[in-house]
Order: sequence, then C-alpha cells, then structure tokens
Amino acid sequence: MNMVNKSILVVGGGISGLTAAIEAAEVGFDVFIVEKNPYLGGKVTQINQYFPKLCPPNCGLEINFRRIRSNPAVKFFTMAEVESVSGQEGNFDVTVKINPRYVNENCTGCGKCAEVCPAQRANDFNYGLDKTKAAYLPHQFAFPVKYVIDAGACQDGCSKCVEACQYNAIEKDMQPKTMKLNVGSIVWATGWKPYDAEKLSYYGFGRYPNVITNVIMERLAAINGPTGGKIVRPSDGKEIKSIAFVQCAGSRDENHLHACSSVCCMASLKQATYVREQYPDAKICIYYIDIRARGKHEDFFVKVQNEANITLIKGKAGEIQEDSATGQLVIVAEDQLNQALSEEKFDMVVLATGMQPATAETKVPAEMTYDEDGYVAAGTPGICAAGCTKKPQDVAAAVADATAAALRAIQSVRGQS
Amino acid sequence: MKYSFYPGCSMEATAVPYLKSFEAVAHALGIELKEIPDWNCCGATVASGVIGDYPAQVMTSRNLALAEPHGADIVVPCSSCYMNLAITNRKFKEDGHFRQMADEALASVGMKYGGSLNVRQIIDVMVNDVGLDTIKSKVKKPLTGLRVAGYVGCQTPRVFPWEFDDPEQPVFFDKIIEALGATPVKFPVKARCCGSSHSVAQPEITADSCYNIITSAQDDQAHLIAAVCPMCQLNLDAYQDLVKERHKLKTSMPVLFFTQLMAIAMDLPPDAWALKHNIVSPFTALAKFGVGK
Amino acid sequence: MTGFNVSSGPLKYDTEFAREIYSLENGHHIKKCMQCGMCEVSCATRKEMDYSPRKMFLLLRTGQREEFFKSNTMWMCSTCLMCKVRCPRGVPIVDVMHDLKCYAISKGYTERAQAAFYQSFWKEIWSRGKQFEGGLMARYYLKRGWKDIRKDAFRMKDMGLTMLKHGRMPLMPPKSVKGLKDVQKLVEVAKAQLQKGADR
Amino acid sequence: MAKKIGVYICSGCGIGDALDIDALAKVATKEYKVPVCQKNAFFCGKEGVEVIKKDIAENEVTYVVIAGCSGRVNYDVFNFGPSVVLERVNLRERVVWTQEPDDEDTQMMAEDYLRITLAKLKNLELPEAYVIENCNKRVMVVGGGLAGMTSAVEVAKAGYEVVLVEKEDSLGGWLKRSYKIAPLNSPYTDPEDTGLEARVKEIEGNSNIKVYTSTTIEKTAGAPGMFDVTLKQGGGTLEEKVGAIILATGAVPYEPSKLGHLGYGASPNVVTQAQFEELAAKGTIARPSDGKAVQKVGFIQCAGSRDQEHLPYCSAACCVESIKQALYVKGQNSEAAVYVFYKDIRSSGQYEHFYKKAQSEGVMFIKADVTGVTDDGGNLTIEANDLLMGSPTMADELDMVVLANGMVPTTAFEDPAYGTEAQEEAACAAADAAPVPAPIIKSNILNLEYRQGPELPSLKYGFPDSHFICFPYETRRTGIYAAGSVRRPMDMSQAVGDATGAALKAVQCIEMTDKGGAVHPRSGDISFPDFQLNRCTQCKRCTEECPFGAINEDEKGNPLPNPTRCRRCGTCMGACPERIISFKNYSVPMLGNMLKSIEVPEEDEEKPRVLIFACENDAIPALDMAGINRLQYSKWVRIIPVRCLGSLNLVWINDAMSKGFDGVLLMGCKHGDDYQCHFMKGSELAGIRLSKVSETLDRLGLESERVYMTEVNVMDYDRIPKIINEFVEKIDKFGPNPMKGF
Repeated sequence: MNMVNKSILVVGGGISGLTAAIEAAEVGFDVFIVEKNPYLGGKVTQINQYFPKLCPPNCGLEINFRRIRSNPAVKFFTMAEVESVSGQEGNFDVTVKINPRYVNENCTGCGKCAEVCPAQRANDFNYGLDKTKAAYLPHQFAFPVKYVIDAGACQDGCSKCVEACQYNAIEKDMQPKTMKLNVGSIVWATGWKPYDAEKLSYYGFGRYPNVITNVIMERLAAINGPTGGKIVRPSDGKEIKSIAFVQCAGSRDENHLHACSSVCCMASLKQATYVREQYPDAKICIYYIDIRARGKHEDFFVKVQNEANITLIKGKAGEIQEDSATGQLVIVAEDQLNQALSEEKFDMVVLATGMQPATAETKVPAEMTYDEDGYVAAGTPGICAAGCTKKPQDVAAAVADATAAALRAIQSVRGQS
Repeated sequence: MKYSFYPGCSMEATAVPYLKSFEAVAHALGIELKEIPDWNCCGATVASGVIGDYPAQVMTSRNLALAEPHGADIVVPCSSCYMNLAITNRKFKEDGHFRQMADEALASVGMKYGGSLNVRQIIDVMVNDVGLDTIKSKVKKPLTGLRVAGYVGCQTPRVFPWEFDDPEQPVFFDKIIEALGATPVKFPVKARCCGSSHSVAQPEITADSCYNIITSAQDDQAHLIAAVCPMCQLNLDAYQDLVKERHKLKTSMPVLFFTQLMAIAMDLPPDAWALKHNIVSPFTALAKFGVGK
Repeated sequence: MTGFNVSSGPLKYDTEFAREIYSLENGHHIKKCMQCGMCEVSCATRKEMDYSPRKMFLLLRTGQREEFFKSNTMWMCSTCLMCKVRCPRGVPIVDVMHDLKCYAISKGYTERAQAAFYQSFWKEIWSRGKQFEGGLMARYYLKRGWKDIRKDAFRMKDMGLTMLKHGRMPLMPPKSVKGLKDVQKLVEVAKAQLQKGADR
Repeated sequence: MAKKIGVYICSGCGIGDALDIDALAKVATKEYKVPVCQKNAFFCGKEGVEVIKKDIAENEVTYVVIAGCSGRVNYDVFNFGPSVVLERVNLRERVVWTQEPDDEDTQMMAEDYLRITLAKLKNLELPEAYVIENCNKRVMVVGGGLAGMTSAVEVAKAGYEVVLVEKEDSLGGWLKRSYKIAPLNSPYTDPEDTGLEARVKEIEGNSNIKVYTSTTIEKTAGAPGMFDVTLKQGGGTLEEKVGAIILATGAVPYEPSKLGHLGYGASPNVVTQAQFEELAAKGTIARPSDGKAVQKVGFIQCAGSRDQEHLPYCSAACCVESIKQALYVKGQNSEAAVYVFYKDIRSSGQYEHFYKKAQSEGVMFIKADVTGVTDDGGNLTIEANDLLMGSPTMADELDMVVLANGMVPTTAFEDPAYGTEAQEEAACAAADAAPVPAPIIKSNILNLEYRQGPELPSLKYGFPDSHFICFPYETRRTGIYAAGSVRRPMDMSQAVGDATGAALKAVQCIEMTDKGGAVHPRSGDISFPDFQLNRCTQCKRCTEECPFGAINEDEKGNPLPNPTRCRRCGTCMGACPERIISFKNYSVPMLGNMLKSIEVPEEDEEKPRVLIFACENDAIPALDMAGINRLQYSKWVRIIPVRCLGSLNLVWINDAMSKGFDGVLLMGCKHGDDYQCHFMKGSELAGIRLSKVSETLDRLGLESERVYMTEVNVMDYDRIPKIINEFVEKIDKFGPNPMKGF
C-alpha cells in the first residue's frame, strides 16, 4: 500500500484558493498553494471595493495573509504552475514548474532595484494603463513583499539592479525549476479572467480609448491604481460628466459567454457609486436586460436606483459609435420601457464584461468534466474545484464554496487513512 | 491553386467588370478556375422568403453536387451567393438531419453531394490561399497615395463570424488594399448594409444606406470605394445619382471592384481593368497611376 | 418606429396563432427571444420597420395575428445578417424573417411592393434557373400595375439606360439552366418534405 | 523559561543611513540593560539569521526583538519556533520611510519604538492555552432539510460524529414537499429528482450520524467543545453533548394571506409555489377547484419579495423555482400555455441555461406590472401592464395562478423580538451611551443559555448573517454557524455549498478549541482573558459588551467567562473600569507601561507628543503602506497597535494625558451597517467610551478635542499623513498639555 499523504494542494492563490488553503490548514492539515502570479490574492487584489459593503478587498486579504504568516502549515509557491498530476486520491504526484522571478529570497523589499532600473514595462496589474520599471513590486499590497524582474522588458546587458542590490538578491540567470509534490488531495481554484472585450466588435473596445471594461474601472477607481483613484477618461485624462455602464457585455450571449456571469449587475451598480462619489453631477446610465441583484443585494439596488442622476435603461446597448473629434461615445439602444430608440452621448463607457473560467483555456491535467462554458462540472476523486472555477459567483459565494472545497479535500485525505 | 468557380447570375450581367478583372487577376496569380457546369441561381436573398430556407438550400445544393466531381473548393465572389452556398454546404457537413433530407431530395433527380468541398469567399482565398506576400510580389504599380475605402459589405464577414474575419470590423479586405500599395481609410461603415434589394421596391432605402457609406468614405478622404459584392457595387455606383439628388450630395465617389484595383496595381492590360463599365468615372481618381480612358 | 402602440385595449393572448408561427421552419426560435433589444439597434432598416424584430416576436408570441399581417417588419429586412450574428440568444432572425415573408405570401398578403418584388424574382429563377434583371423588372412592374408606379419607375428607366450604356444591362436573358427541370423538381420535393415534416 | 532578551538592530534598507544605530543600541543595553544586543546590516540574510539562531541556541536568548522592517515582511525568515517570543520593532516602514533621515527627532522616534517594545516584553508573559478536558468533537446540526442533511453527511464524511435534530417526524424539509428540484449540476437544463430517498438512506446508513426527528431544542448551554443541549421529544427531554452547532433550519414561504391583491384567497386556483409543488408531486397537475388538468397557467414573480410593503429583499430562489414549475406544466402538456410575469428574471450564473430551456419549451416570460388577478367562475385572468410592449395585457382563461411568494427565515418569527428590552434599556441609558445590541429574535430554535440572548443575532430581516464578504461564516456566537436559506436568501444549489462550508467551520472550531486556539479572525491565538473576580464590582459592562456573548452572568452580576466562546478581541478588557481583565500577553498594565516608556520632552523643548492607538487589523497595515509609499507624516507621533479599539481601556487615555502627551488619536475600523470591524463593535464601543473621557477632560479644563477617534481602512494610507498632520496641527494650536512634567 502507498503511504497515505495528508497534505493538500491548492492550485490558484486567489480568494478562493487562499480560503480553501487556510481553512483546511486551520483544521490542522498541511497545505501547499501554487500560484502563477508573483503574488497571492488573485483578482480581488485588483478590485477597489466589494459590493454591497463598499469595503476594500485588501482588508480581508491582510487578515488572510496574517493567517498564513502565523500558520506554518501553509506553504506557497508564487510564479508557479502545475504541469502534471498523476496518481489517485490520497496519493497524487504533482509536478510544479516555478518560473524565474530573477529575485531570490534575500530580497528585503527595499526597492533599490526599481529605483535604478532604466527599463519600463506595461503594468499588467493595471491592465496596461500605466508602466512600471522592469524591476517592480507587483503592487503595493503584494504578498510576499518581494520584487520581480520582467526579463523580457530588461535592457540588453543592463545590470544596474544587480549592482544596486546590497543583498545579492538579484539573479539574472535564474532558470525555471520543476518541483515534485506528493499530496493527498487537490483543490483546483484557478478562477476566472475577464472575457476578451475586443470580441464584442460593436462596442469598440480596443478601438475607442474611452470604452473600458469593468475590471479596468476598478483600477481607475483604486487609490493604488494608475490615476491614484481619480476616474478620468483614458483618452485625455479629462473628468467625467457622463458615463454609461453596459451590462451583459459578453455574458448571457450564445456568441460569447453562454451563462450569466452573476456579478456584473452588482459590480456596475457599485461602480456607479464610485462615479457618484467623485462626480455628484455626472449623468450615469446603466443599460441592462435584467438587473440581477439577488437576495439582500436588492437593498443595494434600491439604494443606487434612488440616487440622483442614475438612470437605468432596459435595453441591451446595441452599439457604440465614437465621435473621433471629441472622443465622446454614442450608445444606441432600445429604451424599451419608453418605447423609443435611444441615442445617448457619454464621455466614457464601461463594459460589464463577464467571467470566463481559466479552465476554459487551461484545463486541469486530470480527468475532469466541464460544462459548455468551461467551468468544472465534476471533479474526480481527490480533486475538486472551488470558487469561480465551478461557477460564476461573487466573492462571498466563492469563499463559501472554497470553504466547502476545504472540507472535501480533508475528506479525501482523511478517508484514505 | 485549383478552384471550382461559381460566378452567380450578376457576374454575367450587372457585374461584368468584376468577372473580367477577376478572371485576369486570378490567371496572373496562378489561380486555376473551373466554372461549375450548368450552375443555377443560388436563390439570392429572395428565394428563402418565397419558398422557405430549406427548399432554397436544396436548390442551391445542386450547385455543390455539380462541383464535387472536380474535387476543388468553390470560390464565390458574390456575397449572397457565398452566403447561400456556404451555409448549405455547412449544413451538409454538420446537420445530420438536414443532410439526410437533402440527400433524399437530390436523389430524386439522380444527384448526390458527399459534402467534400469547402465554399470559399474570394477574400478568404486571396488572403489565406494566395497570401498577401504573393499579392505584394505581383504588384508592379503600387497604388501609393491612393486612399481606398474598403467596403466589405454585410454578408461576407457575417456568414461565419470570426471564421476568417471579424463580423463587424473586418480587417482582411484592408490588408489586401494595403498589399496593393494603397492606403485603406478607417471607414467604420465598411460592413454596413448597402440597402440590398430594396433598390427595386423602395429605392430610397438603398439611397439612404448608400449615402451613409459614401459620406463616410468622403469623411475619411477616400479617393474611391472598393467593393467585394456585385450588389453593393451596383447600388453604390448606379444609385449614386439618386443619392446625390435625395441628399444634395455634390461630389462623386468612384466605386470599383477590388479586382479592378488589383488588375491596375499588377499592371495587367487595360482590358482587365474593365473600367469602362464603371458608371461613376474612376479616371480622375486613378489618373496618377497612368490610368486613362 | 419603435414607439408604435398596438392598441388601447389589452393585448389578449392567442395561443393558436403563436403555435402556427412556431411551427414554421425557423419559427420555434422566436420562443428563445429574451427581449434584449439588440436586434432593433443592429437593424440596417430599423427606421423603416413598424415593429423591431424583438417587438414583433412579442406580438407573435402573444398571438396578435392582425397586427402581424399589417406590419412591414419582415419586408424591411435586407438580409444583412447583423442581427443574426449579434443576437445573444442565437435567434437566426434573418431566417425567421424568411419564414414570416413566406407565411405572409402564402396567406395572400402580397400588397407590399417588396412582396411583389420577391414574387417576381422567384418567378425569374423558377422559369430559367437564373436571374435576369430585365425579366425581373418587367415582371415587377407588371405585378405592381401602373396605378402604383411612382416616379421611381421613370428613374429606373434612366438608370437602366445608363447601365446599358456601360455594358451592364444585357438586353437578352441568359441561357436557361439545362437542368431547369431538376431545379424545379428539387424545389418541389423539398417543399413536400417540409410539408410532411410539419404534418408530423 | 527564563526571560532573556536579545535585541537585534538591522541597519539595512537605509535604516543605518537614517539612524544612529549605536545610540539606538544604547537604549537597549544601557536603559533596559538588555543582555544581548547585536547589530547587522542584513539580519534577514542567511548569516544574519544565523547570528540570532546562535544566540538562541548558545546564549539562551528567549525573547527576540528585531528592530528593522515591519512584521508584515520576512515573517518566514524570522521564525524561531514557538518557544521563542518574537517582537518586531518597525524602524523601516514606520520610521525611516516616513521621516527625515539623520534627524534628531527621527532618532527619538526610533528609540521610543524600541522602548515601547522593551517595555512590552517586561510585562509580557507567555500565554498558555486554555484547553478543556475531553473536548467534545461531535457536531449538532439543527434542521433536517437539504442544508441540514448536507451538513450532517459532510461532517460525518470528514470523520466526525453528528447529532441531527429535526422538528418534523421525518427528514427532508422542503425536499419532502417537492416534486423535483432545480438542477444542481451541468447542463442545468432540466429539473432533477430530489434525491431525498438516497440522502435519507445515506444518513441512516451512517453510524456516525444520530438522527432525532420530532425533536426540538429546549436549551443550549455551554460553549464550543462543550455544548450541553437539552432536546425535547414527545413529552420528555434528553441531553446531548456536542462541540459545535450548525443552524440549518431554513426558511418558510411568505404568508400568502397577505397577498390578497394578487388574488390569493379569492380562488382556490390561486396557489403559492409550495402548494403548486405539492400538486405536482401528486402526479397530474390539476386545478384545485375541479380537478381539471391544467392547460393555461400564470406565474407571478416577486409576490411579496422586492416589495417595501412586504419583503424588501429578493428571495433569490423564486425565479429558478418558477422556471422549474413552468417546465412541470410543459412536461405534462407541451401545448399548455405558461406565462411568467416578472420584474427581472434572476436566473443568475449557469441558471441562464435553465431559463433558456423554459423559453425554448415555449414558456412565455412577460416583464410586467401585474395590476390584478380576477376569478370568473374557476377561470382566472391576470391583468398587467406589459412594460416591453408598452401596453396593457391580459392572460385570461387561466386554470391556475401561482404566486412566487418568497421566503422568510425561520429565525425571523416569534415577535416581540428578544432584545427589545435590552434596546429599551440601551435607549434609556443613552446618556450613559451604551451600544445598541444587535436584535435577537426569540425564535425558539436554539434557546441558548447566553447572557446576550437565546438565538443568533441577526442584522437585517431576521437572517443571522454576518454580512462579511471575505468571511461569510463569521459568526457572533462562536462555534455556531448558520447555513442555507436561514442565513440569507438562497437557492438549493447555493444551500448545498453553504452547508458544506459550514460543516468545515464547525469541524475547524472543534479542532481549534481542542488545542485551545481561537477561531477566526485571531485564528490559533491561545491567549485568553483572566478575570480577577475578587475585585469585580458587578458593573456588567464586560458581559454586556462582549460581541460574541462569551461571558454569562450569575445572579449577582458576576461575569462567568466561557473561554472557548472567546475570540480574544479584548473588548471585555477595554470595558472593565476596574481593570480586572487581562491576557497574559495583552493587558491594561502592559499597554500602560508601553505608553509610559515613551519619552515625553519637557514643554520648553517644543517637541509635542501625540499618541496613536491603532487597530492592528486595518490601521496598522495602512500605516505600513504609507511607509512603503514613502509618505511623510508628523515626527511627533508615537504609534501603539491594539488588537481592536474595543480593547481600549480609558485608563490609557488618563495615563497618556498624565504622562504629558499632548493628544491621543485612535484609529479603528468602520462601524455601523456596513461595519468592517472584525469584532463587530470595537470602534463603536471605543467611541462611546471616549465620549465619557471628553467630559472628564472638559472638567479638568483640558480640551476634549485632544482625544480624537477616526475610522481608517486598509486603503486609506494616502489619507493617513493628512489625518495625522491635521490632528497634530490642531493639538499644536491648543498648546502643550499642562500636565506635562507632573
């Protein structure tokens, strides 16, 4: 008989993965987290505020990181990806590839490397809206607080950071490594990515600079975002006098994402409050098919509906045209409740792009079944999915689901002993 | 490169310049065309509205059956013909129920279509089979400085969205224009409707649609419009007087089939340009490329 | 126009008519419409339509027979496919419009110019297997009759002459398709097959 | 274990350039006579860590102080095991990165921080876990519906015993009354069997699950790891001991008799979703009035829900339920006409497929305001305004009308609410400004023997939900977790997941309790409060203010602590005017000594001092963040972290004022409806306590504005310099604290 392994592997260090890992560890199990980004926290690190409480995600993340810091049972690997899985429930062999960070454990987070770095890279954390140095801290709340070097962005032959670092933390010749883990069960929590808005040609994302997506809006509104939290037009940095939110940009659509992404209605209502906060006089329109503010979220919907200058238009935004002289955007839609065709001008348009599971592209390297949108429909003994790998859901629901996944993982390792 | 060629009804009539220029260009590019023997009308946008989709598709499938023995993919210049042939062909490949029914119908006239062919739009063939590099290499007289509004029209990119291009903001046609040395202008309406067959029953609809297209091209300082579809070209070209009258439009906008531009850029003999067929005179716009009557 | 109100009285649901429409070749797709309004915006001829497609679907579902026959919606469709590629419910709106046109013609609603054009066009195909502009126009004007011919007809004549001048309007029809009988038989067989399917 | 302190001062990351390290070391060696003090330019490097390890191994250093970077970084490098007490003095983020380098005042700040830590260590003892004997590892699940059965099975599968209590005579809850359920699995297109039989069989066949049916709970006493539950069955009672509890009593339909405007009561053919479900379960769906199989059915959504007159919230499950029931009708007769009148179709997520399925079966969805339901002798008519057609509409000759009448949690019943008394008391005592406790509705489910009320507190509409987004299972009654539709409105698919998550939390609480550790958010903290009861004056503040109901009371008003219910926030410690409550590693004297260790310059030196108490959950990371962003703030402030502002004892303000501090600034988390305080009421309580201090200060002739509380969250780091500087400026205007030098 094989030795039974009591440890659990969690793939993905976003809010679902973190939760599954920490909750299991706090029952007393050893847990490994494998995360592809150079930091933990995933998508929620890029969110400005959660609906409906309008509280900052970093608050909960800090608590989770503290739980990791004080619990030696949790070990994590960043810039890491699972390459293969073999074995069965209770005894999986997992190969993990660790991509080079070019910065070793000596890094103190002092920032000298970034200070001297002459090269720049598009800041993917802010969806390319600004730049960082090639030596960079992924974001201010990054955990672990370790710098990263984007080798692709480095200038040829430059070694300024190596010279500046007093702690020999930079290894420009760092190579990818592979590592083997033996675990008893696996939680797959690789989450989601925003649907590619360029596929919605009629909305002009990518062609019209002032058409942005809801995830970009989070960065524009965030104090640690590219504009320091000031919501302005990308084309010219001007203040907003009018803005529109376009719901179901990709979701509930046979040509794109078949399912409803379940969070976008609340996200747009929330983002409308961001705009209200900064521009009390701005005109705000939300184009929708159905407003899906389920359960107690209805309260938030009612609250936002009652705010001044917010108009909800029942009718999917049909297309967006740009006035290239002013950068303004015209949304054409059927205003169904008023039985009219509506053509309204806005300074900026936010597309409520939906969720696409990461597993739609990168499948679990094991026998799993997927639904038509790529969400994991069913796992295999010892491997279960958690959070938005399973269904489109908001943070509270994903956390609840990840907590459930922690129990399933425990059952797998316990059941084997 | 061998193809079965489905010219469609208009190629023999209103779109003569298309046929002439295309055949010449194809020859120069090493494309071997074999016209489908005894082909019949695809039904255009109309037959389905009188007899229904399925009977119209069965009628169209006769062309596929006639082409199959030649064993080469079918190239189609007209967008409606392309739509009908391509959709019918796709149904043969993917819709078991359809295929079963259509097989039965074809059998009633002693025909059979095995579903072995692909139906290809002319732009698809130019970009993906011939290749932009080959086109570039054949260009002798680059159309440098010529600003072209590439009008793809409605059906071509939308029959199978994203299969070879963006259904609303297609890019391949602009790439062909670029390969000829010309400059494609922004032209946001490049895939909007030209008014189609409303030109007969309610010509003002066509005129209004064409007005949008022509002014958009003018806004972007295009010297001329290049078209892919015979119907589009005819509406834009022949109805331009009506457009001018209805909308007080002053300047004219020449409308060429893109194959005519290719023929010029590849420096084929003027016969291949077939410019005398164009109703709005293209000669001023093309004067600096040595194109004269 | 979208702001068209059906009537002052309540829309009363007529399941019979809806069922008849659902049974058309593509009719069942109408059920899937979720009333998002994308089709109206996408439509090239939306300004001409008295009901947007989504509103037409609502009318059909509620069974408003008379309103349907009065409406020009399906006749305005120019088959540009924009609504079809955009419809988030995957309703092949253009194909549905085909059915609605067929249905209207089959029920004798051929008053509209477009209906006459469609019928003339089809006659051309039916009679020679190919399209001939000259034949089409002749049939069309014959069908419409002089009473209804507007100045367009004269303009058409001018246009015809221009085209003739540029060698784009053959005076003689093309040779009929040799297998015309086959073409006709295929259509008949297919229609019969459809009928059989519908009867089942 | 002997207390031997080693101080390790790091000069890396620019600390050495900005500070006089030798002078700093003297604070440790000369002032505090620390036996071991080392300096290094790279303590977090391998060699640096070795230096410390060597001291621990060879020099018997047991208390390690690292003066360098924030404790938020390098936590893994500086890990010397549980037998070593580790303190970090944050010279980098909090001093060097926020102050001018090489400056007298910066140096003073750094030295003060070292003093604060050394003073802390002087008063700090290693806590020992409170471990109960025979920690009970069984989980009690209350409610035998879908959520309860799921929790029970999942807990049992993880290897724990379960006591499942159901008030009805058999398990199943709604499943018993359901014909089918909305799909729980891909492709989400067809109603599924309830699976009731299999679920019950699984429970009955599991020897780890003990089922009580026809049973209710008379009393729940005790605490996590040692709950004593008295069950009532028939005429008698019996006792069960459990370690944790899952509340899964679900929800009930909204009272339909209140829906007369939608025709309920006017005709037997107007029914609720639940009644329709029962009809479907019987076989043929026939209308109640005459048994005719239905041909035409109308569903009315949001019957009660999303209605300020009825249920202001959305009941979350009704759209999907009506889709399911519409499919029943279509399944019975594909030609049947089915109309669903809705406001918004909320088939969220993958249930969009279910919605599409119903549509493609021909169910007609009408966005409309229903204006009336009338009965013309058996046949029903729904009149409405079709909002998308812009005209009135009418569905007549309906055989049945089904009202989607929403859900109300089982915890929302039994008026009047318990706690009204307490609320009244609180209102009376408004002068005394006590916080208003969360309402507890005496719904007669758990019947907790808790000083703070017999059930879980609810925040809104009677749902006992915490409203935490990151921590949905956060509970105000440790070891008791609500799951399923009792927690918040949810559908069955969500309830299954929710119940499984709650199962994990129950198991986790038991395991933590067994080790003497706290559960979230101070997970694993083994410290707990000691009560020196001989000095207690029975003022009841600790028992009233504990956010978790951890402290009961005897008749005389003496506190009866239940350490396994405790979440270690220190609210009781902050509340106690006699200062009899303290943790081994967190106490009133300890913080008092820490603040007293700060050097307060004489008045004529013109170096004011402002003390900041900052919550370690949000304010401290935000302060770190200000440092990381190199945001500069006043050199006059000294920051002391607290577990929660709720632990703020007023004596510290006194101490600070008498010590000569010119002002005190409190930084806590947001409270109120959208509270972010993880101990619910910490900053609210601090604010109330502060109002009392203000009076005292005023009486002493000191400006009460010298003490000020503000709310900051973790993202407020950019505001922090402004908050600090403005406060310091204000204090500056008041002039020095006249108590200086006394």
